[in-house]
Amino acid sequence: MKENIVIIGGGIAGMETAAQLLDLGYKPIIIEKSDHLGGHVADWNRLFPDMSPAADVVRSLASRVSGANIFLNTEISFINKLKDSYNIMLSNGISIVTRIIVMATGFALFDASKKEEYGYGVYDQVMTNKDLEHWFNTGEDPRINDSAMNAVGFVHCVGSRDEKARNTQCSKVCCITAVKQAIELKQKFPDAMIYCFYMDLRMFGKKYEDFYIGAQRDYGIRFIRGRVSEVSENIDGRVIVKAEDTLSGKPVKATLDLLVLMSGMVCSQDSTKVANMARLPIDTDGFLKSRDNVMDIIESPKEGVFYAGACTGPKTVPETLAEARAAALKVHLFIKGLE
Amino acid sequence: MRERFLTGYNDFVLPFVCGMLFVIVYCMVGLIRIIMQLPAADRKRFFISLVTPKTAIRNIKDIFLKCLIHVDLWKRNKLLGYMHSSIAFGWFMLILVGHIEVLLYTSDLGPKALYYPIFFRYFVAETETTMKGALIFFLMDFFLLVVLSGIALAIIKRVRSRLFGMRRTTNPSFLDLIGLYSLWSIFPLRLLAESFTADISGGSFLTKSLNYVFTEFLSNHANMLPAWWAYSCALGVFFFVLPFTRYMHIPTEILLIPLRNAGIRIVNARKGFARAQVYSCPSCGLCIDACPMGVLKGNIKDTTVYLNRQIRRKNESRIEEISDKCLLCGKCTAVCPVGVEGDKLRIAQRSVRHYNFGPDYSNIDISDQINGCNKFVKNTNSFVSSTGNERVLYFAGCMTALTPAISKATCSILDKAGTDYEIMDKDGGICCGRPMLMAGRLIQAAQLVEKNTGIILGSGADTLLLSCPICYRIFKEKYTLPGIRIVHHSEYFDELISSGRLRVTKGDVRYVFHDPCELGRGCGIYEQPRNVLSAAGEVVEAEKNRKESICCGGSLGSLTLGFDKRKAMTENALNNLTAASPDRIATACPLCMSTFARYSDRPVEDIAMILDTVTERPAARSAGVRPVKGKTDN
Amino acid sequence: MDFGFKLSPSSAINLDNVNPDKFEELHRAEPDVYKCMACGSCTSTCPAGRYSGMSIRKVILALQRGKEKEAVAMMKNCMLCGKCSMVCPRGINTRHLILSICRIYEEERK
Amino acid sequence: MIYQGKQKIWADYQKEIPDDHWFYVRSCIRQNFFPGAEKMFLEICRGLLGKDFYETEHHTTCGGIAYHCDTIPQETVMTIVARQFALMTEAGYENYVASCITSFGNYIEILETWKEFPELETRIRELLWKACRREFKKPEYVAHASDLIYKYRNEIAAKAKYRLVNRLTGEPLKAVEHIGCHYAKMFPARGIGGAEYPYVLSGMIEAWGGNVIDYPERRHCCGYGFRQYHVKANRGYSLSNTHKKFESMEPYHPDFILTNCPGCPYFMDRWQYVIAETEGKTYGENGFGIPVLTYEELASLVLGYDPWDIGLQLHQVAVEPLLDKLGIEYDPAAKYKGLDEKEIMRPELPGVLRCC
Repeated sequence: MKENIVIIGGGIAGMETAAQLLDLGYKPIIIEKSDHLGGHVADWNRLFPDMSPAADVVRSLASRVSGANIFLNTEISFINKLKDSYNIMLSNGISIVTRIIVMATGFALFDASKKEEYGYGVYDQVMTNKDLEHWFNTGEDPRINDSAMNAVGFVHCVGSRDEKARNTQCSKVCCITAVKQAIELKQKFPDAMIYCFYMDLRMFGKKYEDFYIGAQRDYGIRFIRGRVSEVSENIDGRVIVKAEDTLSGKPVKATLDLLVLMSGMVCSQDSTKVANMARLPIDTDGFLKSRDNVMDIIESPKEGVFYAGACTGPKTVPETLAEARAAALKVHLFIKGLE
Repeated sequence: MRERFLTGYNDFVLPFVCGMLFVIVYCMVGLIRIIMQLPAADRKRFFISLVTPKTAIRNIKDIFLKCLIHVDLWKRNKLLGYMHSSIAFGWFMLILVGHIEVLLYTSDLGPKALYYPIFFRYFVAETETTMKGALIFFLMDFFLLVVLSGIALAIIKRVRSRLFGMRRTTNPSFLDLIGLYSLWSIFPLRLLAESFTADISGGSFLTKSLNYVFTEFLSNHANMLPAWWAYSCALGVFFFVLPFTRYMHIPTEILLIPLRNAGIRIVNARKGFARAQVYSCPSCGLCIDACPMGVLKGNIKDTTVYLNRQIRRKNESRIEEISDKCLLCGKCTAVCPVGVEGDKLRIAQRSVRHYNFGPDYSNIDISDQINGCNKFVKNTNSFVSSTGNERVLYFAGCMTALTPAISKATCSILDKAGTDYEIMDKDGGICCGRPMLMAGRLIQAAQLVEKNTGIILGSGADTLLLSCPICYRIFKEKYTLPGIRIVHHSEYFDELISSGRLRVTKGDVRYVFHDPCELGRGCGIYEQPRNVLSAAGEVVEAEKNRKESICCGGSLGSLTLGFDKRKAMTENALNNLTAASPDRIATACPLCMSTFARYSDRPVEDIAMILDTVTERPAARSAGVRPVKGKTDN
Repeated sequence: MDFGFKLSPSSAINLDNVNPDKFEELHRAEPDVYKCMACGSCTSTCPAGRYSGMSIRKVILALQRGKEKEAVAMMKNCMLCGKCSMVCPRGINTRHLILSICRIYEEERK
Repeated sequence: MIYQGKQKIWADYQKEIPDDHWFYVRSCIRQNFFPGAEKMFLEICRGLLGKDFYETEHHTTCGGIAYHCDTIPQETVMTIVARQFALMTEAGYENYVASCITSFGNYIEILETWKEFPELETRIRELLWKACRREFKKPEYVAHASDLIYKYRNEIAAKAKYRLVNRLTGEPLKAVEHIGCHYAKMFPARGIGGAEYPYVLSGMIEAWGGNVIDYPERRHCCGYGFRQYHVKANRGYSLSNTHKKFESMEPYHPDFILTNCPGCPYFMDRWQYVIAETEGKTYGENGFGIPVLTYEELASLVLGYDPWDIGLQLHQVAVEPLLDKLGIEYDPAAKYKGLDEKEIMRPELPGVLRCC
């Protein structure tokens, strides 16, 4: 049990991998760049489709990894490949020699301001899915005025399925997240008209379609098939969105009190940086490349380097956790093989 | 106390007399109103029927058998039948014998005739003359006993309705309860009152015996008057509340029977015949158990008995809700002992609904349709097939378009039988109009009927073959197609088999046949599909079948029942069908088939599909004697 | 002054100007109307569509976009046969929906 | 509106524009619409700022309108453009500046196409040689004339006589800037400020003391649209688009509209008259219209040139209310006098739109 196991990333993928390895009797090391564990999930309020609190997920994972070596506020300065191991130099001056690295570097939210036409950071009443979750958590956001929320719009696929945003793949979770957030907003503002502007609705997961039906029937969320192409600001500060209602073949226009952009998932720059240090290949979608996208999604082409979670592509929370468990098992079998 | 024999009057008769007069006036006014509300032609027909000996005799027979003996209830459940006929017939006989008694023994009654027969025992002393009427005494006590036994059963029924073959009964309204309790109390009070005077006025085994047994109490004539007052009051209360309770059915049914026998139909949703039906409803609640929607408890208040109640109360929102929800399966009509037509009554309610606009099909051009199916006209010297020269036009119908296996099998059978046929709606047809009719939109339905009539008459066919009972019913009832025979495929196949035009090999599959509402109760076709099935295999029966068959739940009749609300009904109907463990479920309606197939644990097929699989293609005929039919080129 | 041309009306739908009251009334009568996901099954099976381009899918959409005239004109072809109810994957009671539309919306007065 | 957000975007879309030595090509139609504009551009650049601007009488149309109307094929327009480049090469210049937005877009599009398809460039060189025995070098830099005024905006501000401030109230004037569609919508990186929040005109207005207003339809086309206006049956559509823009900017009460395209100022100016006549509606104060200026005209005004010398009498919408706000002295009687002090023709006054 003297093998060092380095898990890069303290989001739910890294934490679940660590928790499983602790159960298997190992003492993994978690390296996290920020000052807290939980990654993106820690920023979220509730999770689809059962509206379970995200904080519960993070809290339970955190209690399970308390036995691991956790380095917060720590980045990786460089990685040297030794003969059959890696020397990882951390920003806090510690260096670790290990034969096993688990990449749990996750994803980054697409920077919505890159879609200039949506005016994120330019217009007062435009926010992202993450900003809205922050408001759900704290109740603080100048963009949400409790007394004037008559019409709200959600724009799906911001930075996803978009060659102009250099991200052609689907971010998978935004459709269901938009439906969830639309329902939550409708619960808070029952009189508001809520529109979802979508290209396709991809309700692939367990109970997602029921969630969508509920949003339509029980909450009266209006789904408009057509991508918002242009946003501008009114004289009173509200935003005007333009889209095509592709089902009727007519342009539509609506004045909204709030526009929420569903930022998609892209590979984080930090993830790419660490991958470059460890000489891991990048796939055509910009995420880390697996040995095989069907059979070995959690294994890198390099011996002893494993992947868990969204560093290989957009994933939901349960998918990430399942991969983390699988990665822990792979690590265990790898160590067994070394003995 | 003896002055009563002299004056022949006591104040206690007043409640009865008032009640009686009230009810008679009320009924007469009601009678005249209903008759005046009938369309003039119907009214004339009604009066003629009253004096036509045939219908007059039938009226009397029906009134006797239905109103007094309740034969329909006897057929359903002996105990239920006895309960009703004991009260109705027993009471009737009490009145009849009572009047005979009075007529025999008194003269110069004058206005006393109003109450004398009712309270006769109070006003007569035991004299030589009346002693001679021992038989009458006996009869009076006997029928009183009969009525009392009925009342006893009625009380038991309120607690244990299952003994009477009823799972659920109607929830009585407040006035119904008053009527019920006053009715129940009339006869025990009469027994009590007459027992007081039995030693003076005479009596028989019941009253006299009671007088002896309770001599201590009953011989005290001070108690007598309250008993007679109570008896009169019970009668008075009953008569006063009668018009506002379900007991209004007693007088109304006497009107309904001759109206029905005169062939009158519902025209106005609320007036005339519909009104007679509504007031004839005895609130017995037989329709509650019959209703297929009853599997969901929430629907119980939407049965016909409650519709009648709400129509009487003029509760428009409930009337609308109840009439729109119904599947129009017609089972309540089939089981109703008085003949309230729950389905037609509802269609009538739907027909008065206000719509801001309605469909209009005048722009539909049927010339294309006619050109698509008029080969019988185009090819006048069409070959005469070896099996006769019938020219069959096959109308598969909208629903069959969603179950193409039925139309395919039907065409295959027609080919095998060598029938010369043409398909009327191969590229999609015009709806038959029945769904529109069921929604109460009669003008639109008539327009559709007109369009289809044009196509059919233009086709040159002499037989119209239908797969769908929904179509079949409206074609039978509302279409005028001179010279064209309208057949459902079950009838037609039955004929093909019995005339030997199909060679059928009987298998050993056990089938149960589901009677589609529109085919069975709607058009009275019960045997033909069973004949077809028994040629193909063994036929077992569902627990409730034929007239009592349970709707599949998919009916187009209901306007408001959503898809999610129908599942329980379909499952209930399936449980009924599979009681005898059949291998397969057979039906003769595309809508029933697809509805059952959704939830069934065993295959569901149309009889056309079954018959096709067990029918051989005749080798000789297909050898080129005639061109192969049914190649529908699209 | 006549220049031989003038402002042409916009075909765009301005959702701000759509009065939702009638559609809300329709929603109360048939709550499932919101469930339509525009799959088009109803349109493809509709026997009236052959004669008129009737599409209950389009009607639902047009009513939500305030194009009542267009919707009512289409609705006038419906035969109420119920095939759309049969094929609707979302289980919408289209027949009741259609009758409710006939009741709530009005035909343009000529 | 978050101004810092826009600044962030503007910072991403800046160009390194050469300071001097330009080969200047005029627009086909501007000289007819507002002839003072191009004259003043050269006057300011050469005379006031002392820069080297060369132009040649051999320059022709770039073929842009025909190209966008689908009446000539791509090879033809490319060969025409190649000839212009040859003129530049022959004159010894490397920096090419176009007065017309469509030309600018056309040049950029052709250069980008050649970058992606070098074989096409080779073919065009052959075609040019066959046609007129000329050879060319691709320009080092292609700019639009407004890019240069943008570049010189602070020098102009330093020499300015007037600022874009309302003399009566002391408030900065409210300006609508309208960018020609072909400036940056095709290649956002080639326009100052990009396509969504262009800065080229905003920068001038800010530098000269005005305030830019941002109204919902700011991205919308002026309504010209070559295929729309040129076909009379489609002219109502052209008008409707302009109308849409005016309806959108109306609540902000702009003092003037600044443009950088040949067609836009013309249509936004003339259609105000047509809208007034057909709809009875005017958008300026007291029945006037909103004055529409080109950037050269505005630069000349702030620099103190006489409004009638720079051709402002050729505007349909009267500029006098704007001149009054700016505090510019002008002689109303001289409005319709030529440079030779003789009367030029006076236009008939319109019925609805107030012009004096």
